[in-house]
Amino acid sequence: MIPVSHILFLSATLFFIGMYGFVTRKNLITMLMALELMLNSVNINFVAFNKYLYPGKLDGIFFTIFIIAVAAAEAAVAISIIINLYRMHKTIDVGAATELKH
Amino acid sequence: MGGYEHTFWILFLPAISFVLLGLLGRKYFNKSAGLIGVFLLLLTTALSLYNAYQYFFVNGLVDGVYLKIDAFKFTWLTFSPGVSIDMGILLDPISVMMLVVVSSVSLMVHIFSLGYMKGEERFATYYSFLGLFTFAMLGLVVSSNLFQMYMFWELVGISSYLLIGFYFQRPSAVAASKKAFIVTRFADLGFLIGILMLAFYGGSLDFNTIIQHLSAHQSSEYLAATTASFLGVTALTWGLTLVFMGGAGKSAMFPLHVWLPDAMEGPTPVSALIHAATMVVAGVYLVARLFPLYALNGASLEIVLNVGLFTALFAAIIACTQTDIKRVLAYSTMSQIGFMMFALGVSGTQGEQGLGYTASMFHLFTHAFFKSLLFLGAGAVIHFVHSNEMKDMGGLRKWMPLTHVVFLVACLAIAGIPPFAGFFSKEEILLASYNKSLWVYTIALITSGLTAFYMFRLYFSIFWRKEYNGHSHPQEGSMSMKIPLIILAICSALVGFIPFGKFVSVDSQPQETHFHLMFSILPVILGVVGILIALLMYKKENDRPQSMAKAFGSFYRAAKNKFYMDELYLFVTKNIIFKWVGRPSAWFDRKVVDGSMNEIANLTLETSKAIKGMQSGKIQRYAMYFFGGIAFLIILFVYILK
Amino acid sequence: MNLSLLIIIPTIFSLLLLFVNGLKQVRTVSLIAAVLQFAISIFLTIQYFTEKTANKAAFLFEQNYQWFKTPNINYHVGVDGVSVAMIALTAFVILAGVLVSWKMEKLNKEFFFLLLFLSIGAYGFFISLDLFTMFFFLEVAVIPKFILIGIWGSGRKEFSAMKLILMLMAGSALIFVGLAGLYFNTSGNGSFDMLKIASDNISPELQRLFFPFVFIGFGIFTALFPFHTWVPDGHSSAPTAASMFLAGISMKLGGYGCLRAATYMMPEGAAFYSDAIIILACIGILYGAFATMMQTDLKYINAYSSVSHNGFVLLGIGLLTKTAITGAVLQMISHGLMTALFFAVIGMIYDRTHTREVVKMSGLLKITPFISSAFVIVGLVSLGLPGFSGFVAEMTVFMGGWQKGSMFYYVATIVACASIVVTAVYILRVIGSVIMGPLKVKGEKQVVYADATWYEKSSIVLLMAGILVVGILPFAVLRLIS
Amino acid sequence: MTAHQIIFYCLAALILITGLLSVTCPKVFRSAIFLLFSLIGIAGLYFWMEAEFIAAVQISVYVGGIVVIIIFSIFLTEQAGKETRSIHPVRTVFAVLAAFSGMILTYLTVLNYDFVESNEAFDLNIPRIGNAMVATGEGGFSLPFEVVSILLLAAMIGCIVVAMRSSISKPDEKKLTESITEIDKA
Repeated sequence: MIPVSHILFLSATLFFIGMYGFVTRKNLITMLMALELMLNSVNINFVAFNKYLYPGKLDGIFFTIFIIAVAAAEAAVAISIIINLYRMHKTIDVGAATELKH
Repeated sequence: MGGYEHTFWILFLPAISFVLLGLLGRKYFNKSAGLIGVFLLLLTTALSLYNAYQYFFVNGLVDGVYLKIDAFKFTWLTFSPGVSIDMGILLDPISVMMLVVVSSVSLMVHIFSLGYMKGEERFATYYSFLGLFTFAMLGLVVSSNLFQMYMFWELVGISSYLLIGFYFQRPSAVAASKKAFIVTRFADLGFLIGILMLAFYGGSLDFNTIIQHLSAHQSSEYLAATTASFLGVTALTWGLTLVFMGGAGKSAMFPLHVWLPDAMEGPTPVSALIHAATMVVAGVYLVARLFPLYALNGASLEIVLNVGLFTALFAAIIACTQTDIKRVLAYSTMSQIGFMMFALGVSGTQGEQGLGYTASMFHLFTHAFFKSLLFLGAGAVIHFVHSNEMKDMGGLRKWMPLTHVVFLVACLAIAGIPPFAGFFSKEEILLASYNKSLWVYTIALITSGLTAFYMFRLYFSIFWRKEYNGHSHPQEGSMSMKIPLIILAICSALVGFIPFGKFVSVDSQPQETHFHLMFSILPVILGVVGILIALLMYKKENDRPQSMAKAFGSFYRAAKNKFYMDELYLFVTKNIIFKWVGRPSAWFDRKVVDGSMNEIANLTLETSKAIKGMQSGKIQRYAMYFFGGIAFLIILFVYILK
Repeated sequence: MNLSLLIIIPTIFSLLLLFVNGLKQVRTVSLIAAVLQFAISIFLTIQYFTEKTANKAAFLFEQNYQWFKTPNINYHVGVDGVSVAMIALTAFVILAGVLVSWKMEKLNKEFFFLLLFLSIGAYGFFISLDLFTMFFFLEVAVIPKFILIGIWGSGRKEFSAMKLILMLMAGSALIFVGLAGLYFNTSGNGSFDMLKIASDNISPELQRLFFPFVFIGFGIFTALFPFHTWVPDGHSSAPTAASMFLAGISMKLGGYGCLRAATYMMPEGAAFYSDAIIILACIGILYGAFATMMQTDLKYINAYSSVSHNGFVLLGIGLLTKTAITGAVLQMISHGLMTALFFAVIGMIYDRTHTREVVKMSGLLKITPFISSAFVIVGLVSLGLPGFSGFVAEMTVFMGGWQKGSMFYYVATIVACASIVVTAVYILRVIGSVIMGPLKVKGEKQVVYADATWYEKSSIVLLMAGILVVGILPFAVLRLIS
Repeated sequence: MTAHQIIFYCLAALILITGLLSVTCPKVFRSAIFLLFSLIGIAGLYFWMEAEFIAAVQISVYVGGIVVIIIFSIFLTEQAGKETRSIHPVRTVFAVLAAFSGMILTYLTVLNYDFVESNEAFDLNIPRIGNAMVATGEGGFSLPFEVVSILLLAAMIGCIVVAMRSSISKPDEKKLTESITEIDKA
């Protein structure tokens, strides 16, 4: 029997791998991928909690489903922005995307 | 107490003169302003005289004393139950006497100014200021309330300020007016605090009530005032001394005298009225008014005595060395007020012992006449010579015979030569001081001799010494200038014969003034000697004065420079107050207080700039902040606040 | 007497101003508004006297309408003697301010609009019995000042406007914290009603906690040391009428607030902090006076002297005796009139000489006797000459201070007394160099040698009349405010 | 060690290794492929946890949808063969440190917390999910469902708008940016 904490370790590690990627990558697409990893690690947590701690309920499952839906939408929007950015600056380097500053 | 309704008008008429001429005079009757002023003052003087007649002769003595009468009184401002400023008119022998003195001298000055100030652009303004002064001074003398006196005291001060600075385009006049007001204001600070103390312990501001409360040895107020002490001195002594400080400022007692000589920058008739006859004796009057308290409190009376005595001698010495005739007169005034002051200092409260009090008031009375005469005479001289300096004068007796005669009368009066007025009053003072102690008497005698010397030095320098060879042609003034001189000369010669003790005495009971023939010989001889020395030195041009000055050496130089009092004051104000208090506080305000406020603002700005730097637009940096924040929250909530 | 008239009339006229054009029409409308306010305030005073004899309530002419139900905020107005006096003061200053600005060239419509707007705030503040309403009107009276200084000012006007508004806003913030504290600690559901809060007897600990907020907040308005630094900058940059308002009324908002919102509602808090207030007030008095001595700009001189004079207000409030508080109120009235007059005269002098530097001009009495005489007289008022309002007020404070009867209060009173000498020094220095002496105006070419015009004269006479009434008939004023 | 456990650790190793490779691999396309494997591994984990429905969603949405979009975008932005710019080594070190310290913090937190595992059976059948999804009462998720659908709609519209506007307003924006920078400098 695997204790729930092991699954949590797994998800935490995955989360920080994602975080590392998010922080170190310069390319917007790879940053997006790191983000996906982080979202997935959260999903693992939700499912694990639901299964091991509150098997009678469905909250964790639903969170997972919604997160997946939102992630899909987010990925779509992000990709459209990235492509847009690419059209404007001919690059998708994160350093170029500083319009937010203004 | 009926029959005194007219006293209200004594005060009110000069006030009308002030308001009327001040508001409308300049525009509508600049030329006739003088006549209006004179007319109103004439009425005032007549009323004062009538009032004196009414008080002393018609109502007269009741059970052997002159009563204190509240002719008029209403509550002006209530501070707390019992303590209120009342506006009132208090009639007692000294106030009735002062009413006469002030209004008649003021009238003389009003008349004299008709000629003296003729053609002046601000003629009406001048008369309105005179009206203000007269009103304030009359209000001061009839005050029934300590605070009322303080108010009129201030008003007198401000009218003096305005009149000294009347020639406002002369920087020296402006400086003098400023100095006069600030020095007396500083003294008034003491007066004010003294009033607060007396009011607190006396439980009232009314003169009679305060005196009643604080002079009864058994009363709770007296006990409270004498048991409370600060620096080992009782509260009562503190209060009285502080009040005396106010009086000393106004009366130009050492060391608060520095303003008086400079005040001579004002028009000469003003000097005659304010800085010789009336305002400067207000300090004496104040002490006389509170005399029962001073007499009971030995320490403060001692201060009055010593300050008065020292000033009398000090000023007389300086007067011998000055060359500006108005300054000589100013120092002589200081010296004479010193006489009055120490006469109060040697007085007791009852009967014969109260001789000093009577003598002081008597001297105040006679001095008002001969000193204003001296000033007006000097004014007449200055008016035609256009200079204040002795060296520009000399030999004027041929040109101005009338002025010469009246000046001589006044000089004899102040020198104490019988039968002129000064003789009688000075005799009484000397007698009173002889009764007190020998050294007081000695100093008083020396001062008296010096007085004769410097007055005749002045007299000979102006009227004899040499033939007049100035550019202008001195001549006698118009009638308006002659009449006051004549009237005052007659008064100076004759008022000494008034049996003053019958009217004014410390316990309001008439007293016989005993005349000691033997006793009066010594002072008269001294006076004559003084005159003779002056005669030798100044009648003809010679080099005796120079050799005399050389003989005294540095002492002469010090006296000539007024013992460097002005320099001392200048040092204190300029170098200490301005440099070490004023400038640092201005600096402190701009740099430290305001600076810290600005720093707070700057800090906000800087912080916002720093935070703005965080808003870099770099997503990854935001992510780091985000994770850092979460880590912080986790640590905070899971580990620290568990 | 409907107190709301005091708010309604300026509101109507300020709206009316928006529909008229040209300087002539604008100033006529403003003058009518100011005169109407003046008439109302006089009428109110008379009404108050008659009503007071019949009605013994603490506040007269009360009106109470609900404003916001849930947080229990009411439009609750009413007056006692102090507020009546303050309202009269406001009417005086506004009328004089309109007269002084008679020739306002730049954006006159907006200028007069803001001036009337300020008066709404001031009246509203003085009649409010609900703390929230009071706070609301306080802000109404603050914000136009920023614009007035920023647009019509002189010198470093943006800086000064910013500084003034930031400091006053900081004060407001403190006040609001205090008021909220009171609000949540009243019995029942929380109330901003002053009468209720005052009768609720909030516990001493809470009073001690909230008193400093309210007091320092209002203290900033009334130049409490060390929060007075907005005064010199703000005053010196403001246009004449705004300076008059700022010093004449705005600083009184603070004094009134200290009295009404802080001391009246938290007596125990006031007693606890009394010594601290006295010390700060004394520092302000003496130190303001010394700082004034070194100033060379006329407006700075008056601004610093305002710091010094307002110290008397705070001292009176801090002493907490009846006499002293009466003195504080008298000083508020006196200083309001005096300083408004002072600024008006300084403005007139500036209009002629185009300089405010003391050293650059002298001997003005020669060319402008009326204005110069007014300057001398207002100087004398400032140094506390008997017969004028300043004397009455200061003496009442001194007397109140001395009657507390212990060494600490003696020293405080003596320190305060000492300021009258320093005041004399700086006032006479200014008079001596500006008004007296040989005539000269240095470095300015377009000097206009003309004496006062009718509108200047009337504003001077108006304020002077107020000063004299307080100075000569203090017993009448005392009957009103005691 | 049971097979159950062994499978878990294998899956964990797969997920972590491919995940790590995906964030470190310099070539963009390759890291997308590693991401794909990682996501598949996570789907496997869901199977392992008997959450078959989630696993299916994971595969269809992530593996079939998102990763495909990502790969498309890589092609569209001509990044396929490119290597990403390497970042400053100091920042890498800091990022590693930050990640490790975060991990340690999380581990400690997890270790210190006593999870009370329930013994109930975990029954996740699809009809149950479907019913809960549209139910409005207790335990129903119809409101979040609606919210998510609106979000998706908004996201789609947003995508279209963003993609459309760029080509039209490009010059204007540049101008705007310039003027803003000028103002800032001033």
